[in-house]
Amino acid sequence: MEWIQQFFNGISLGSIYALIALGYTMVYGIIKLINFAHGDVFMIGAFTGFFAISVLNLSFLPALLLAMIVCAILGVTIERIAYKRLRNSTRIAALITAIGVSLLIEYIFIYFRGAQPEAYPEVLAKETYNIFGAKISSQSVLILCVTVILMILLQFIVHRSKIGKAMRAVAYDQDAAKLMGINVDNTISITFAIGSALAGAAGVIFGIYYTKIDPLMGIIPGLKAFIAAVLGGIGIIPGAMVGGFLLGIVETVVSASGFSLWRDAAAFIILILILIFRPSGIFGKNAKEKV
Amino acid sequence: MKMINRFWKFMLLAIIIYTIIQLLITTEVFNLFYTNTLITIAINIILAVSLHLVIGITGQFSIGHAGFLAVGAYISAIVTMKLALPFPLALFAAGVIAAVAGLIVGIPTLRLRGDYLAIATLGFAEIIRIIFLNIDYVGGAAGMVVSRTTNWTISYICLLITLIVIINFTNSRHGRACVAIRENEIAADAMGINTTYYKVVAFVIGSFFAGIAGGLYAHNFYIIQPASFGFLKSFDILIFVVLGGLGSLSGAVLSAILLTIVSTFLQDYAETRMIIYSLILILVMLYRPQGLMGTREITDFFTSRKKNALKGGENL
Amino acid sequence: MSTNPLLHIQNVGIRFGGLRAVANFTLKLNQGELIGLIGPNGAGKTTVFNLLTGVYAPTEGEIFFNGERINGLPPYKVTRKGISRTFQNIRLFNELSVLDNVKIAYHSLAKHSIFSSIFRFPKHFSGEKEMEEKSIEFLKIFHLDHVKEEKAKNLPYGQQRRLEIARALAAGPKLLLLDEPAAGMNPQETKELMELISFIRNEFNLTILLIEHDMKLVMGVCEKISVLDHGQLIAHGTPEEIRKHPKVIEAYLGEEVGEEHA
Amino acid sequence: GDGDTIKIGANLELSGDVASYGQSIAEGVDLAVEEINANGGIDGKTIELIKSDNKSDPSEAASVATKLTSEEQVLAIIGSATSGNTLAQAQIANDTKTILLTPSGTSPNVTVTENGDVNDYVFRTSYIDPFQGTVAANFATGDLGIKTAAIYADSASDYAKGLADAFKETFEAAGGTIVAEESYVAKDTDFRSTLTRIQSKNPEFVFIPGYYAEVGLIIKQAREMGIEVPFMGADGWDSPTLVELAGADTLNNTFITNHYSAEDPDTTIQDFVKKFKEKYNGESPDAFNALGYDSIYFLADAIERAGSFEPEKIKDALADTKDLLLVTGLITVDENHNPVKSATILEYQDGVQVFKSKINP
Amino acid sequence: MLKVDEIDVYYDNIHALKGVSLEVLAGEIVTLIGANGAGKSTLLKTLSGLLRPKTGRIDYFGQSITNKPVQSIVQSGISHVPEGRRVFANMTVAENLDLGAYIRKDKKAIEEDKQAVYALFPRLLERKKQLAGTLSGGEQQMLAIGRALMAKPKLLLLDEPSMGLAPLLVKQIFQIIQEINQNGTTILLVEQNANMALSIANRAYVIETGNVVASGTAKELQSSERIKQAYLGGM
Ligand SMILES: Nc1ncnc2c1ncn2[C@@H]1O[C@H](COP(=O)(O)OP(=O)(O)OP(=O)(O)O)[C@@H](O)[C@H]1O
Ligand SMILES: Nc1ncnc2c1ncn2[C@@H]1O[C@H](COP(=O)(O)OP(=O)(O)OP(=O)(O)O)[C@@H](O)[C@H]1O
Ligand SMILES: [Mg+2]
Ligand SMILES: [Mg+2]
Repeated sequence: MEWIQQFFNGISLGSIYALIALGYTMVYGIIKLINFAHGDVFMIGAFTGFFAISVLNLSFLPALLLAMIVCAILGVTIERIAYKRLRNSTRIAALITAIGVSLLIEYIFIYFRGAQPEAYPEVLAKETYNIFGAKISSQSVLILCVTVILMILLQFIVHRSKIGKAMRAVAYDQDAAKLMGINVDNTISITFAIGSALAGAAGVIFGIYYTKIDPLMGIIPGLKAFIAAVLGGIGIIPGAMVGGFLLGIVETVVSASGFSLWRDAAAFIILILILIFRPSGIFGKNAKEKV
Repeated sequence: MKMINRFWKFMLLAIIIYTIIQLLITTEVFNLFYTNTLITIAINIILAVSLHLVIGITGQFSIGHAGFLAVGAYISAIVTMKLALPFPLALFAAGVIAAVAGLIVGIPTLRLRGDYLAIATLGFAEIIRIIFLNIDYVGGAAGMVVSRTTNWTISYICLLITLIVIINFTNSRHGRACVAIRENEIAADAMGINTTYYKVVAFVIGSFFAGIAGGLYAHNFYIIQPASFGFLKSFDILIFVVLGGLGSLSGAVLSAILLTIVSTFLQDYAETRMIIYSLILILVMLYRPQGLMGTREITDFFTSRKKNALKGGENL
Repeated sequence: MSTNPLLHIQNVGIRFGGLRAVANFTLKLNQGELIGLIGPNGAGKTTVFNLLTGVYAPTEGEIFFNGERINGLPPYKVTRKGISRTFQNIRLFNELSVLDNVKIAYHSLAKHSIFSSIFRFPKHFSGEKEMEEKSIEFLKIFHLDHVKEEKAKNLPYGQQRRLEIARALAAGPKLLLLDEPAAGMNPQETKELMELISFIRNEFNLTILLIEHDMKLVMGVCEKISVLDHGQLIAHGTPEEIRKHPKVIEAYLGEEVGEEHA
Repeated sequence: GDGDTIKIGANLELSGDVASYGQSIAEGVDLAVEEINANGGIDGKTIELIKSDNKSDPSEAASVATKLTSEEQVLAIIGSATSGNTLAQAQIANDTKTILLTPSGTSPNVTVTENGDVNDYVFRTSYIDPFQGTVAANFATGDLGIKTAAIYADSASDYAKGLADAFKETFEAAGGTIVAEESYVAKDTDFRSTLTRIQSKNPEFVFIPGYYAEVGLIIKQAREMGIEVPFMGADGWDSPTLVELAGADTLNNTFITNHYSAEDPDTTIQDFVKKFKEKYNGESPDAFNALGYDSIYFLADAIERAGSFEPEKIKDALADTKDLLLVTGLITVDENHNPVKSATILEYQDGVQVFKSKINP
Repeated sequence: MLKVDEIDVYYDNIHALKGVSLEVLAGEIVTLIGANGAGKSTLLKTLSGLLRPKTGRIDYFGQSITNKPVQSIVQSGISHVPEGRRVFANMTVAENLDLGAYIRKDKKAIEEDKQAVYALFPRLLERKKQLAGTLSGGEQQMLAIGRALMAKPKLLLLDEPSMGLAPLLVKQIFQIIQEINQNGTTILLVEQNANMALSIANRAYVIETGNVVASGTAKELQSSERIKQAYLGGM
């Protein structure tokens, strides 16, 4: 029974990682940028939700929507101001900028409100279900469902819709995409908007589930989500989800075996092992350059 | 010979710089604080230049350099504090063990490319940190108290050795092999270069000097803790290299100096220091994405060989 | 055919997923020969080069070079055994000078160790000097010495193609593989290239395997031609034989090829 | 210092991992300095406070300390919040004869080196970790009559480790059994897997030395999973945020040891709470606020008693402090430069800290 | 139809086109020939909006398109098959063709045109699910042309379509170019294979280091001694 419970624990944890990783992987997939600020957009989403619920007295869904909109706008703004100019420079320059943006968001936020954490109000009634003697909360189930639905939705957008094709075209060759009549700037903005909105949603859900939010809360989940995305094959949407679950389960198993201090190390070891045997992640196609 | 001549010019310059600074220290024009800042600058230059060899020269996107810094710091601290052996030996041991760590990390990860390599190196650095966190012998989370033995002279000597080795390596057929890997790995392979070997060599040399820097670091700051070697520290080193200009050794040196000074100066602006720091990062990248020096070297401004494209410092 | 070919490709093949890019391919090259490899786009010509140079390991068959089995060796080892190549899509070290591009090719012929370089032992200086001198000699042959300090990416296309050949030669091959060296050249430039190929072949005592779609070049310089289609050899013979070969005409040349360039 | 001012440095964690502690201390320090200066300063000299950020990093802390001692030539340094960052400055303080007073560095070896020597110039305002751990264990075995306990400690802090060790020693000495010893890492948010493990061992009591940010979540998640036994912690729990995070109901049946309680009716305390709320928009002061505040008064008292601004004399005066009444209690400094003072035991009832008992050393 | 008037184009400080003027009439095949690096590709990129001329003017059906964004130029009926194919390697052949029709909304007609492209290049039909990046050079070239046709252009800019193609295919491609032209699409063709280009073109321009140095009907140029010497292999 303990282990069934641990499995559920792992899935719940993993679906949070997966949720953040979806947006990460999406942005990465299109402009090949490790958007380190993604975790901070997630943080802003969490605080927007907090503000919406406790100050504006909104209920869950409107708060979620508001957070998603705010984050979408923030994401697009970041892209327009900080990343757009760097499209033709090295990836590493863009990465450093992303680190800079991440620090800037964190510390501007701290400058204006301080670093102290905030407790999330309870907006969703919480029930606990018993499955095979293990307990699982309604919130975990909700997160799991939201993650799976968003994953399917995203996969559909990127691979079936017209805008998705445009995104992938832009991802590969911006000039050639332009020649198809694609508006590259708008396509990238849409990508950022979707990715950031997802981060915002993840922020609110994280807040509700874990109840604690603070200005630096995005760093660790951001990093973990990035690991999850890489595990699954970065840029690949179902990969992000599977990577998230895998990471969640591995971490839980390690903690449950009494090695909680080695949990993060275990996460990285799994990552490295998978990369050694599958250098592009679980679902990554080994994109060896054709010679 | 021209090359030998250049070496002595370099040494002469090095000795002059040393003498001036030493004079300022002994006459107490530079107080402890300035001296300390100089030592920190030396350590940061060593870190920047050692990572420059991996990223700037060989083109391998490693973002876990702090891991090797940690290995060097802990090993040297164990040698002096627990084994009570002399400091220079500790520094050497720090370099060697860090190089071994580099070898262990490098062999499996360097076959990865781009962002996958980046995250794997970051992962290894975190693993190293967590290992120290879990070893009670070195104090676990609380860390290890280390007595201060690093001084300006020894830091400067280490810095010089680092520069000479890395510049000499870069300006040889071996350095060219590394640059070839950076430029086009498939073509380098087709030219008979054992790409894996050179990636690992560059990585091991880089780790060796990061280890030396770790030894200096540990004996300069009184205490070492796993928390000081997290990924943010790796990013700091990465930032030196990128801000200076990828592929430019003097750029890495210059930005290590500038950023250390900026960071020390900003101590007085507690609340806003991170905001200013991050703004500097963003603005430099937006307006000079190629970094302060681009791929040029300081010496390019003095010599006529402007088009010499192989970067990493002039021949010594 | 002589009994002891320089290169002997025996029933080699490779699959990519479901696609059999090369199948049951056999070819012998004797010392000093210049053979053309032609065939429709996607026939598997470049893939043959990739198999020869170790970029891909064949899933079937064997490759012997100088009597040694080389299939499965990594590319750098193949190069050291004496096979070097150019690429269909130019792969120079773009940010490096023309001179450095050639020096890099000398890498495996030089002997000075990492230690002697780091500590600047005399061996380092003599080694580096030799590399530099030899590289410059090469550049002279290819009329590139006047641009030796230029970055490779700043060269005009034609010079880039020549630099790639120069670089491949500097690695000291016995067998040179050229993948569409005339692509993107106009007829005049192609003519000059033909002269260059003949020249280096004699000068360096080379064996050459050449992929090219420009029939004027192929027919003009090659002694023998092999034709690939769908990964399989469909014909092998002298240019005259190939020109008239019905299968080749059908799959590759089309009718009345002779007249077009006449 | 020269002229009419004395320079006091503050080497605090204003950014980085534990920024909130450094910032809290800074608030308390600011308030105290303001008050003292408004009342004419110390022996007629006003305090010039030089606040520096050490980014929660020991190497930065050392660099800041070097700067404060050599550039600014401060008389004393307040800080840092954590033991590690304080230790990084200990040698500098001794070498440059600068008083180093940490408000909240509770690890014993801050003031005493590994080989048992006392750091001449290093002092602290808080009591040390083992004391709180011992008090908690005695309370559990005595007042609550507990036989089996689990420990769930923050592994990333020496503070929590010190508490856990002391608790374990005292608890086992009193005949109790520790059935589970688990750790978490600061900044974790999901504790369910380890809690599931603890739950399977059925302890009667769980000791959770750590800081409120994680503890709040631990308690909440534990109660959700149906772990209903009493929990106990220490001063690291003390923050209004704990109540918000865990929820008022959830927090019932939990206890802490603390330096002081903002709810304590004691007049010294209420005075402080009032002044603090006035300055900081009604914010209720936590223990770090109080310790920061006390540190300045602790130092000021010593300077006055020393009747001199020479560091040698001030350090002796600090070491000789007896029965000084501060917000966090009546303190007497022992031979290891540790203040001997009382600990308060509080119980959470519907989100409010209720005074349970005061335990003297 | 298209009138280029004295345009100057720079790459940073490299002056790539120096006051180039030319004209393309509706229904024509016009070819540009010139040595490597003469500026032919630069001209095409400027026409499709990927580069901006510093001075000068480009008129299309009497209206200026000089500084219009690429997508509106595509929308107005100019399609550019870039040098080096530039197919979307990570997408299938079919998806590449779909993207060619990105600006169009008429789903049924798009599907018909796709079939027409497959009919033109049966190899693409065989490989329609294959990722474009794994196609051979020639296959990619077919895809690039097919993709441009999917936009139903009025003016097709072709940059070295025969590069790297087998002789049979070169012939096919030239035939297809003529077919496309006969179906009403005007064509501006850049070619190294000057002989063949001139044999199907109505008129031609010769570019040397950023200047138009000669122009005339294809026949005229084919018989010019100077052109023969420099570009046609001296026959
Ligand atoms: N890495 C790969 N993965 C999948 N298919 C491949 C790969 N490399 C080549 N192919 C396929 O193998 C076939 C042969 O390709 P190859 O590049 O050898 O052709 P080629 O004869 O050189 O043609 P071209 O003259 O156009 O260059 C093609 O159909 C190509 O799509
Ligand atoms: N992106 C660029 N940056 C700088 N210079 C460039 C760039 N692209 C082209 N050039 C330069 O502009 C000039 C014209 O180049 P362009 O590509 O238009 O020539 P081309 O006639 O198409 O030659 P080719 O036959 O080789 O395709 C050349 O000197 C080239 O070096
Ligand atoms: Mg090919
Ligand atoms: Mg061109």
